[in-house]
Amino acid sequence: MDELKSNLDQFFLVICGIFILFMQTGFAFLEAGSVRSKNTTNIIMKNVLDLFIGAIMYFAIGYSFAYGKPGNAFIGHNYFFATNMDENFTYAGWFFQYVFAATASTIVSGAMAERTEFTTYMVYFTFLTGFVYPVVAHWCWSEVGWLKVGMGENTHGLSYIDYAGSGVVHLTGGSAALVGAIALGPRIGRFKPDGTVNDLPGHTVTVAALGGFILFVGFMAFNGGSQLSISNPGDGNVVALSVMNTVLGGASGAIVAMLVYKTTDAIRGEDHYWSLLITINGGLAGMVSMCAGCNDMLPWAAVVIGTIAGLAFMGWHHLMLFCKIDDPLDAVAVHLGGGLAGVLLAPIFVMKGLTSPETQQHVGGIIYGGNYLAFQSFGWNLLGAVAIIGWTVAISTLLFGSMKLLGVLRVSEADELRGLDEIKHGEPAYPIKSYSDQSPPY
Amino acid sequence: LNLDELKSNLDQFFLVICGIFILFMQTGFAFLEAGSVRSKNTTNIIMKNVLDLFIGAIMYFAIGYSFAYGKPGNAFIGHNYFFATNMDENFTYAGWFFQYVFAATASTIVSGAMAERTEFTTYMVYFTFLTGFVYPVVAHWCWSEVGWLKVGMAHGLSYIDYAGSGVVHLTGGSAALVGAIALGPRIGRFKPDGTVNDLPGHTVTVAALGGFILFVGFMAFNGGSQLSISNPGDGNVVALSVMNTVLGGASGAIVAMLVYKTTDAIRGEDHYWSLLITINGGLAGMVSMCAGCNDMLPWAAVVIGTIAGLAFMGWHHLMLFCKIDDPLDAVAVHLGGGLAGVLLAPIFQHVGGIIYGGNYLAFQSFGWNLLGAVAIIGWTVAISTLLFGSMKLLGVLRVSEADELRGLDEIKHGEPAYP
Amino acid sequence: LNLDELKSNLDQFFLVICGIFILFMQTGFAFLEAGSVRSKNTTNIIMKNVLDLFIGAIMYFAIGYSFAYGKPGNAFIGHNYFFATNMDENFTYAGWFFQYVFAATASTIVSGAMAERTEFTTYMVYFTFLTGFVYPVVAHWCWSEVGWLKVGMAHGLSYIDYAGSGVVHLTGGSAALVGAIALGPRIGRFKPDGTVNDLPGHTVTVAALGGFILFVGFMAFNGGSQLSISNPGDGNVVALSVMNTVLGGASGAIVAMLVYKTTDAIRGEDHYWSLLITINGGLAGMVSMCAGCNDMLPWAAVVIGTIAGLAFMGWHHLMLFCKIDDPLDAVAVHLGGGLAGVLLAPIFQHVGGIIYGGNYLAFQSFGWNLLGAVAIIGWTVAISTLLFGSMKLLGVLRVSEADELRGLDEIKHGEPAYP
Repeated sequence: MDELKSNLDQFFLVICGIFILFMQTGFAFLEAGSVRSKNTTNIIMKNVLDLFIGAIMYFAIGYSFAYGKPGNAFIGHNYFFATNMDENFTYAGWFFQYVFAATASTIVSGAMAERTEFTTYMVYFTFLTGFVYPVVAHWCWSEVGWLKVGMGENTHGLSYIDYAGSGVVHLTGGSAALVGAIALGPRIGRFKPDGTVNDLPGHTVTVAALGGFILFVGFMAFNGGSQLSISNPGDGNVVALSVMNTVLGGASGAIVAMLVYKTTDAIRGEDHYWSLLITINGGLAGMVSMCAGCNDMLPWAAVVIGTIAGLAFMGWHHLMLFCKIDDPLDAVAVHLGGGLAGVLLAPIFVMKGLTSPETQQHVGGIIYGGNYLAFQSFGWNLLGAVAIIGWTVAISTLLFGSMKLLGVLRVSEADELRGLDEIKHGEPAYPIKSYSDQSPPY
Repeated sequence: LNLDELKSNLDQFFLVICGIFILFMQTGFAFLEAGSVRSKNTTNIIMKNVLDLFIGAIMYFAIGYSFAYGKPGNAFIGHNYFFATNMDENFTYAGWFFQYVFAATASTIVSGAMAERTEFTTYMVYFTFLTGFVYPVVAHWCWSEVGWLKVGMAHGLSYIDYAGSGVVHLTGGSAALVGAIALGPRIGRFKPDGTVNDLPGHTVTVAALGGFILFVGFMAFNGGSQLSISNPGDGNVVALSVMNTVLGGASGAIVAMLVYKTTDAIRGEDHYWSLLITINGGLAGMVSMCAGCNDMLPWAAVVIGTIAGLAFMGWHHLMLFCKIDDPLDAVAVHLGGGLAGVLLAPIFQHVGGIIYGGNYLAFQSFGWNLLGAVAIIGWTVAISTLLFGSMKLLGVLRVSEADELRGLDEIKHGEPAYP
Repeated sequence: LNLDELKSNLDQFFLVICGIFILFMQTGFAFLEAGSVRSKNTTNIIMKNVLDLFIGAIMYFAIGYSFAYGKPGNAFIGHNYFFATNMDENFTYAGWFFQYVFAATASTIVSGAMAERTEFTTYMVYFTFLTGFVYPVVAHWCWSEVGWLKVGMAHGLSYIDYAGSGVVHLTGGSAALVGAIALGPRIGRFKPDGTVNDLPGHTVTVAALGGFILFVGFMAFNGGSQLSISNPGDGNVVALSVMNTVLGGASGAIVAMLVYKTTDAIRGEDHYWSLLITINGGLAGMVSMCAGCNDMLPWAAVVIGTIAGLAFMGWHHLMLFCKIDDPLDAVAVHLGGGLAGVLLAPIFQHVGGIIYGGNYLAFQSFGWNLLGAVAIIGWTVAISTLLFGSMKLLGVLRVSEADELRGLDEIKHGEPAYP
């Protein structure tokens, strides 16, 4: 029976992991559709390497830093190159955590699209998957991580609440993306000399929407699978509730973002549109905000948090433009905006929340419990968010800054204007001669 | 006990995973439709499919699930669980998710038939009605424990519709038909002399992508409809459903392909191996499997799929003959395939159908399914006529001629699909 | 007992879900191929992939499954279950579905190598043979309980091929090789002076979409090949298979990318980071994992994937050197990767391979796998040569020069992909 349960849990992890792996496809095509046709191959190539360099790095060192046992409060240090691993369960765990790591890292390539040097990209990506993200995961999800453990015995069961990684995955990815976009500077022509924004639309909405749809599907497994087991009493309910809340949070985020975009433009007296890309990104932000606490909140709370995440997305979207930071994918607004909303709102809306060590009772979030520990929990999540952002921004600044000083961060102006596909990859995404060519080639 | 909890978890795992695949079918519908419209309306149709997901979720959360499965309920409608309140924690979240993806599927069928000419805000209104009210009531009749079609009249009589040939596809197909009629054809669809003018979609690749995804999703749509995996025999039923779905789709696709090729050849016209006809034939075959694929031998799946392929071609030509413009053939696929499924299932059922059983109850069962089909179509057509008719009278149903010619992407969304 | 029924259900659930993911790989193949041909042949290649699914289903239902797993059977072929009759209800439906998606995968490999110049009806004929006869016989040899490669000669000797590096990919790759040779290169593929003329596919985006879907599907392809999840240790094996598949693919992709870049740099030519080479290298790495990923440590997966990446580049250049035109590199990926997998698995097996065991049986096992590879290639090449050779003699294998230049979409399907 125990063996059956163990098998069942691993089956669950593997299947959810496959769906999450599929999210890489989603990111790849959301990004591919959102860049100009001259950089399509380049951005897809980056997403392919996210998968594959990510796998090698996570195999070599990443999993060890995150979940290696023994480990200290800051970092793990065992299982390098998958050695010393207990056979039972760790392979499934590796796979599941690996797809999370790939997700976190892939967020960055969107914000840095269309102007990053390819080899540079491979270097920073290696750092992100192999070191930056695993350390954050260790802090928050490993049994001995300092955010997970809380402050010590005097803190009465305090622990950082982040079920599926609003903070661990999306804040990390979003912060690195922000630093990258700032370090690179905007694409040529993104801002006019008078400071107004110049639209550089992606080359095909269809492909971007395909990516969005795949991400919506994958998020169900991302949040549902984060329960990590299905054989313990109550697991099924938690998984199902997580999925339901993810749908509702995404729906609220999408609808709110769509309406805000339409009405603000209408109020300003400009052309006002039902924007598909804003709707998709709003939905993603809503789902991102669900990651922190969707396992433990009633559906109405999911609608409320999704709504706030949709508003946060629009706020970050405008803030980025106002600061003249060029993020072709709105990756920062979606993942940093949505993730921050999730981490901060979860302790407010959770039903059960933390467990008091004295009474062994769930104390609830601020709304349902409202006692001292519930407020402490909010503070601890706030601290967690600050720590994650601080760590990621510090390392990223070091990394991108030194690359910028070395002059290897950004491609030359000529290359940027011509597009990276021909120059770096020799494979324009849509070669002219392969269309409607009905004559012999020579 | 321990084992019972494990079984409950396993069943919910099953529902959630199958539900995720069915959710993926929305992607399939979106791209089948996107590829089948002209490039100037691509963003518009994808936007509609995104909102199908999201407005659908909110409506199904607010009222839809309550009308369909709220307990207590009467024979006509349920009335509890509004805004997911009062829900028993155990199992209802998984149930909600699984039923929600079904509701989204039913409603999304409509946007295909009404593509390229519907006012966007109007679309949001009718869609809200469909997911929130029209479909849930049908689901209540047929699948809730107290629904009148489910309960039957007596003697174990019950409406047979395992995965919704009727509940999902007849409902969606009927609403699509009314919508297409109310809107009238796209500009230039029919020449002044009455002949058909082809308005091909802008990219076959994208349409085919959608078709492939739908084929994949249908496996979970029909397999998952067993609703549990932990009870004795569940595994066999799920596997049989999936196998039959493959075979039904295969027969439908091959038959439709051959019929299209040969009828044109006989008429002496250019005759082609049409990809889109093949894909739609396959979909019609899978739609027809929904009603009874859990309880029929594989040979019967081939037979029903073949009939569904023929039915699809018949409806396809009938629509053109009646000058009803359905850019996606949604009516032919879902109404044609769904009707075939509902009517043929009681004949071919392995346990007690007309062929294998042949007693009085088997014939009664056929009659009850026929009544069910009539009831579903009648209900949906009535409400849809009211809805689309009043919108038409108000003049908000269809976009202006200038907008239609220029395309909806630029005008409504400011995002041409291929700038 | 109750628990046994639960385990049976769980195993079937596992097979069905993995099968659905593998079915999704058809979508991957379709779009990898669609993106890699010129726009004038897009509809044609997608149509072939749709029919792979559907004709494959009918053939595998009618005869394929019977030849492969029909009981009783002899060492060479099975002979029962024709048209799914006489099947034991318990489990065989799930088994049929899972084996069917494997058969469809094996057969679909061929259409890539023969793209852009094959007569459509001819394609349907050879495809019918492949899914209905050639592949099922190989599967019978290697995976059925009584197959001669499976049974071995003595002393526990048995052909090692967990998920089909040999059964699926060598079979598909060999048939693809024969097909590509029989057809000859596309017009303009090789210049009169013998140098290679690039005929790039029309959209990298679509090809990459296909590649991504294949990567995802391979997880279920290799993980699902355990065929059960309820027995002690199943979970570990499935998870290890998936982990190794990721690592093998990663090594293959990175190695192929670097080799392509550096060899061109050394030659002093323009040197690029090629996306399509990277994707194909990753696929070759995953193909090579099929044989033994259930029983090797992760470091071995990295080693084998690396070798597979090199093998892919070797086959890629060999094909060009021999002036064989394979638009998709299907031979290099599946024959190259598959052969590497079959030969390396007995060396790196954790339980009793040459490295960890090193006894007499381990070396015998290597010899037996070598024999298996030779037998599979020999069988497939023999039948394919007969098939494609006779078609060539009849003059029905290849389309006319005029049709090839104009493209197959308009002529055969009447549906240009981008009207």
